[in-house]
Amino acid sequence: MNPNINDKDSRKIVDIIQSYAQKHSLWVLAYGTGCGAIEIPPTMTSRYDAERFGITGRPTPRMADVLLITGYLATKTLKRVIRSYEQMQSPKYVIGFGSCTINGGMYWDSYNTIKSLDHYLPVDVYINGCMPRPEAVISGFVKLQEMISNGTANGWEKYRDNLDLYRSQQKEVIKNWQMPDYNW
Amino acid sequence: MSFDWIKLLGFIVTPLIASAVGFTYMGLSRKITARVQNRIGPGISQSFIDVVKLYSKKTAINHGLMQHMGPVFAITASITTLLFLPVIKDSIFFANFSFRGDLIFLIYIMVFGQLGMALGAGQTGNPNSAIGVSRGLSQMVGFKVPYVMALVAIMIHAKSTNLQEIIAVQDGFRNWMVFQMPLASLAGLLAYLGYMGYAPFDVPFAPAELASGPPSEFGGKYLALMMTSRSIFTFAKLVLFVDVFFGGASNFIELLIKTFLLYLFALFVGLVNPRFRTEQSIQFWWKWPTAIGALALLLVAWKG
Amino acid sequence: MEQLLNIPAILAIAFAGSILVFVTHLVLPRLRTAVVLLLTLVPAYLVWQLPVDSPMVYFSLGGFDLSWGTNPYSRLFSLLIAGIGVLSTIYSLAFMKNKARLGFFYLAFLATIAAMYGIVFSQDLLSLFFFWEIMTWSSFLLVIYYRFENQQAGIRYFVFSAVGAYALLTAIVYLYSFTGDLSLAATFRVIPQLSTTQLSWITVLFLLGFGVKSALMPMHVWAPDAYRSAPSPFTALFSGVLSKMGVFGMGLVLFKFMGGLEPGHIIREVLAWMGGITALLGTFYAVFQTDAKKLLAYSSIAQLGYIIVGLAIGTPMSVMAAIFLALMHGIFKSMLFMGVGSVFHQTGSLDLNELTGLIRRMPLSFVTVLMGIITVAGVPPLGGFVGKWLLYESLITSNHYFLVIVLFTSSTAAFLYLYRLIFSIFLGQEEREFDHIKEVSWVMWVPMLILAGMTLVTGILPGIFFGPIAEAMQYLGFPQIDWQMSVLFNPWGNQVDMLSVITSIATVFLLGLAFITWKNFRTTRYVTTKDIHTSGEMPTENENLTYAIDFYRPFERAAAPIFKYKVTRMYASFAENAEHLFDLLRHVYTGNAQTYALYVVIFLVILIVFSGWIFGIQI
Amino acid sequence: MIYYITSIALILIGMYAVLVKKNLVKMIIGLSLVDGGLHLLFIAIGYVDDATAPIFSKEGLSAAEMVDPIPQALVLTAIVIGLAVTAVALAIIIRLYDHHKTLNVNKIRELKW
Amino acid sequence: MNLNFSPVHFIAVPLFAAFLLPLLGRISQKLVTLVPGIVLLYLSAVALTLFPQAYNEPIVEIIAGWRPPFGITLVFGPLAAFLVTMITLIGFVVWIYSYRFIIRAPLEKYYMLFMLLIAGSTGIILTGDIFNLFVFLEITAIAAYSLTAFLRDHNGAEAAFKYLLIGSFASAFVLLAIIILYANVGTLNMADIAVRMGDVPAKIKLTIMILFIVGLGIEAELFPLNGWAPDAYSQAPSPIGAVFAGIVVKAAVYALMRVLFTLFDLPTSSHFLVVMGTITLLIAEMSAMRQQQIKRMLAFSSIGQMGLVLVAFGLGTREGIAAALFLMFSHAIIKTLLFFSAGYLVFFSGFKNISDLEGVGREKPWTGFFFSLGALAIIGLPPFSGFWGKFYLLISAANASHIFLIVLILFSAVIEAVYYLRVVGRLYFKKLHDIEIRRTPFTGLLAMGILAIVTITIGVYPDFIYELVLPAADELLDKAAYLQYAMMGQ
Repeated sequence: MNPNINDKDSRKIVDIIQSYAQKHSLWVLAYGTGCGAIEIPPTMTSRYDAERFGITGRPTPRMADVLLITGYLATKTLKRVIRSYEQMQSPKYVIGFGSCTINGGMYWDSYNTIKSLDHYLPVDVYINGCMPRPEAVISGFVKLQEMISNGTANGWEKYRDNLDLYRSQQKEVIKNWQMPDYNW
Repeated sequence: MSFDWIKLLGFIVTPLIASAVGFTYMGLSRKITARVQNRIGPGISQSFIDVVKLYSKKTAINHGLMQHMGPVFAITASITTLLFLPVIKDSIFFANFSFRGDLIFLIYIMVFGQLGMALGAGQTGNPNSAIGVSRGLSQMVGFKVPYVMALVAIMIHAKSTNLQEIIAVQDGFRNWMVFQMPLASLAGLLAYLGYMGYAPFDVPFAPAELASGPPSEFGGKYLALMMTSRSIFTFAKLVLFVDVFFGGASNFIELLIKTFLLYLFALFVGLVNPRFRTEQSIQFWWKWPTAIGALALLLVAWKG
Repeated sequence: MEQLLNIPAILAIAFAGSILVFVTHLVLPRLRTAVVLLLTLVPAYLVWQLPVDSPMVYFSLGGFDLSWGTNPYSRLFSLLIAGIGVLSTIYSLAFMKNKARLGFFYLAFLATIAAMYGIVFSQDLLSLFFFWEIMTWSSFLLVIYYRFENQQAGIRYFVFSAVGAYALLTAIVYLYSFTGDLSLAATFRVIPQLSTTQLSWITVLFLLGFGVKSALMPMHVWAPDAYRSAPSPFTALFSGVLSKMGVFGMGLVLFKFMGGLEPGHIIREVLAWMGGITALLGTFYAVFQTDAKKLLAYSSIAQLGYIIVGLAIGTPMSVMAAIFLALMHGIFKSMLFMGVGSVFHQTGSLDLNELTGLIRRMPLSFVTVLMGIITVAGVPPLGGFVGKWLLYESLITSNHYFLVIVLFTSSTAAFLYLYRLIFSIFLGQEEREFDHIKEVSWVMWVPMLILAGMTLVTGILPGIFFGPIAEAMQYLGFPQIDWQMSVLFNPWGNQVDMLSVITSIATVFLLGLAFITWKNFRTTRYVTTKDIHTSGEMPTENENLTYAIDFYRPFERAAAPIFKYKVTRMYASFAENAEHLFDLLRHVYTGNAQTYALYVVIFLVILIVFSGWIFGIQI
Repeated sequence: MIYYITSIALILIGMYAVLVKKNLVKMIIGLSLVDGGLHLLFIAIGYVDDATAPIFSKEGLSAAEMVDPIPQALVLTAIVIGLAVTAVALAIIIRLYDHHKTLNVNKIRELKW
Repeated sequence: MNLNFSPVHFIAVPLFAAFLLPLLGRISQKLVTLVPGIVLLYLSAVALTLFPQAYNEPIVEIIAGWRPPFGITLVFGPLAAFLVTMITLIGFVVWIYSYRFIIRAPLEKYYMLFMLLIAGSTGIILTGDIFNLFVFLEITAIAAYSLTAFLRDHNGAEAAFKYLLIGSFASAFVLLAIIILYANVGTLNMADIAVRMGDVPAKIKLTIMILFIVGLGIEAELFPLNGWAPDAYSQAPSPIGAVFAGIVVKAAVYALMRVLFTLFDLPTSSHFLVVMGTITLLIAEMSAMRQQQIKRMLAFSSIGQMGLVLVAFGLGTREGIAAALFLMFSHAIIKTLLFFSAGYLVFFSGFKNISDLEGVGREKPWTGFFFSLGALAIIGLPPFSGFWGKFYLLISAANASHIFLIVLILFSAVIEAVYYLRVVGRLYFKKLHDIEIRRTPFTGLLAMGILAIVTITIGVYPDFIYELVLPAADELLDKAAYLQYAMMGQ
């Protein structure tokens, strides 16, 4: 449908600037879902200083670019995460954090956590480990930056285009769906 | 009135320069903050990158008309304020409307944007925004008292309400208002801290508890415009304080030095201080700065 | 014909009109609207037609020579009355639709307007007082229009008005004992011959009388409740115009009567400070109101404080500022009360804690209130700024430094309540219970928008008011004042060119608006106010997240020491003690016949024993 | 002179009765005493020693030989009035007694203050 | 058609009617109610006919053929004409009100006493003879005692007893004064007394004057002699309360003033009346403030108004007296209106307490309206007549340099405003108690309407009355002229 705006073949100066800016200014919605949130403070503070890469925390999803899922997601939490994701402005990216987001990790047979985040939200980058060290986190961000400049970090477009699929998968686990519909 | 093309150019270029300077200062402030916190910190251009990124957002959320217009109000006020400020002494290019740069007019036009922003924030329906606005307006009542005292004392001292004439009075290093009227300047500078909104007076925007307060529902183009406005406004405020207390600037370099030093002052005070609660900061301003300002006024009145 | 259509005709039509409306309501309720409209428009038109110096009308009543006439000063105020009077009447047509006792309402409404015409046209003190009192009781009737809850407010209003009016009356008869003539002209002639003490007493009494109507602290106690209680169309008139009658009188007293009171006289200074404190405290009280009309009422008190400061200072510029502010206040406060009244009309509530998110439902009312609050705040480019600027500049140039600070603090604090007003009513979360609310009918919003337009016009071209004000000030004894259509001067030679301001603001604003609308136009999502960031949580339908209750709690905590003393409580304790005293005194009437007989005998004995002393001389 | 003293004494006694006695009837008696004293005083004023009644009973009676007729006429009127008042008063007292069952003036104090 | 009216009719006709009424009562109750009306209408007509004449040239009527100073005269000068006209007109309005309102058993007694009251009051005003004045005073008083007790409840009797006791004192003192006066001057014609007053020793003169002040002051409700007034006003039937306020007290004040001005020149030389009037005013208004019963409140208010009248008289200037007369007139009108409407309100609700009248004003809009109008008028608001009375008084006080007095008067006016508005407020604002609202006759509303129209008319155009009171004031002040015509040139 829509042409990929971040296409690296695009030679328009505006696009280059935009892509550069998006790459170097990643505002993170620090949404501490699981135990992984404990790794965020060291990442941000003096020792690892993620702000070097233009990565800063933002308190509201309206301002944020990156949704950081830091660990396992209960179905109850998933609902909030989806809502936060839908409140973010495109282009937006999701980083899955730790093995729980990949396959459920140690919660693989839990009755109320989700197994694979990718079924519900379009994850751009997974950082594995339990927990991933700050170095790994930063590495994941750098990977994301690369993807942005390549134009491959297009999870938000995937989500927009396959909304029905995602929605049906989300509704499978979330029984009391009381959210306004994400209309585009 | 002959129409001057260079003036028109001035009208366009001044805001651009102002926002460039403003963003640079914001970037510098982040860098300095990082250094103080023993971090490396982002590059100086980080604020530019951020705002460009925000402009490049593909979607936006709109809660209603006032949210739509709030940032426009803000940028209108910022640019109008700037246009009525004598940015550089005797410069035709930067003069704009400043030959009529009346101080009281400036005080009022500066509120225009804050009012617009507050309205926009209110429209979003987010309780955090309203709390932020409530705190911000309350604090404004606090610091406006010493602020106006200082300005009135200076206006009376200079026997003028025109900024250009006030600058003209401060000809030469020793005639800066800071030295002519130390008390008024002290009160004014304490109020300036509140005006800049850094710690310890940043409770309206406290990110951790209020989700950044008023702008918490703004994103994309709205936040971008707001940031642009904020950069211009920061610059305008700095220029105003430089003009009033530090004798203005006769060239651009001097202006940059003076404004940056003033900016650093606010920044460093913020970096080493915790945050006041709203009523604490109001009461702070109503105590010492107000007393100092009143003393300054009395002195001026006594001198005649 | 020209002779016929002068002041007596206007007053006769206006007063007869009020009765006629009452009769029409009884006889032919269908014609009521037409009659009301006709009987407001005709006098207003005639007032408009009056020449600035129409011939004086002399007549004699009750053994006194009275006269009516116009001068530039009274013409200014008569036009204000006519303008706001007509607009609020039109507004009331829709607002009061299907309410009970409309005959009574319009009787009092039109009588108030007529009495105000009478006040400004009076050229003698007796007719001034006569119309003053008519105005008082007719407005009192409207204050108590909604019967149940308003008795206290009404009586308080009336008692304070009575005290004020009697102060006025004392001054008038005291003055009369020197002049022997009630006409203003004769009074002006005699004034210079009075001693300073006498003059001061007269001035103070007059100011007391006029001060009550213009809600000067500490005589303001009646105002919030009275403004709150009256029906909104009348509150618009009440606050917008009726309170200006006090200002009108003060102007007359301070400049025409008391020419001997040079600027800087102690009375002027005290009055100015009272005005300043009124402005400050009125604003502070307004901040904590939870009732929209009460908030506006306190705001009114505060704004009148500004006007009084300007009048009291008495330099040409400050007087100009004061009169300009008076006219502006007439416009914007009427408009705000109308706007809030519309909300009340549609929702039935004035509670700021309850109302929320009406902007989509009542956009025109919102625009009105928005323009109103920008004007009240004195933010350029609307008209409020002009008045504020003139006032501050005049204060600074006339060495009233601390007064400037007081006023400035007040006007900064004004943002608080103004924001609260517009936020609580129109902004914030939209509620399901207000979904059915519609915008008011055009009969109501047209007057509101006309006034809103006026604020913009006066902001850009304040000269349209400066001209008449300059003439009025010449009448008041000031020298010729230079003015320009859109440039403000101060005595130090500085200027503000409103045209460049509006050019700059309009250009940037339109460009900005165009940009932000154009950008992402197709991809902007329009959401409800329920769709907000609340840490991922979704507010349910019944959940109202609007932050409205105790909106300025931090400020309240900070300003708590200021509110420790309340003047209302002082009056209450005074009244209580007075009643106890009265109770004590009436125990003289013991109810015992013998005691009464004893009184008679004792009285007789006292008279006989002390006859020489009591009757002074031997007869 | 004795007339004057007597009449004034009567008046004072009457007043005493009115002011001190608690019984309604006694008070009314006091009033009557005051009236009587006044009437006596009035007559006494018109009285001329060794004069005849103010009637031209014999030829050549000069005015100086008669007592002053006017006080007598007036006193007559006053007596009538006093009588009427007393009558009304007693009627009222009866009414009061019917309701209050007492004649003590201190107890009839429903209307006060 | 020369009907040859004479001032004698004012006394003779009602007196005759009073005697006739019990007889008529045997024939028809209808006749009993109608006759007083006819009498009062006739008297009003006479008064209005004689009015211009009296203002041109005072009429002096000789009774029984003796010329003054020996005979009894009736002096019908401007002052008397003004007051008598007022009394007859008020009397007529009271009759209209009573016509359907007083329908209880002893109708003929009521109207007989009413007629006596009229006869006595006009007699007080008209007579030129001081003993006659005493007689008329007593006639009025006895009629008043009886009317006070007219309603057969114990409170009425109590009030009447108090009135009677104090009233008897009054008559005793007046009689004593007359006795001493007669002993010293040897004449009873007031004009003649005034002429001969110069010979009387000062001490005796003073004593006489004090006795008169106390005696007549009781009837004129001077503080502290007015203990009877609140009780009597509140316990008498409402129309009679109006009569007390509008007629009886006015006559008594006239008598006091006639004595003080013509016989003693007191007011022009001493502030006694001003001081006493002010005290009366203040105490009465303060007491009124705290009343629970509406009619008792009106009574105190009435006392206060009389205090105002006394103050105005006490100023002793032409304007002052004119103001006093204006006040008397306007007070007579307004207080009558108030008593009428209050009577109706009490009648509706069946209770006298203000708290029981809550909400009645809305049930009975017209009565409530008239009460409110009367309240506004008596507070002294334009455009009602009360305003002009107060204004004239204030003007004359200011001209006499009594600024403090003005303040006190206006202070009392504020108190007045408070307690009247309280009542008005209760009439309209509170919920109606669970009481049965009775039907009321229309005639009362007619009477109230007439009074309301009069008070508004005078309020808008006070010249009507003001031009009448000025010559009357002149008469009271110009002693020489009075002596001249009262003595018929002798």
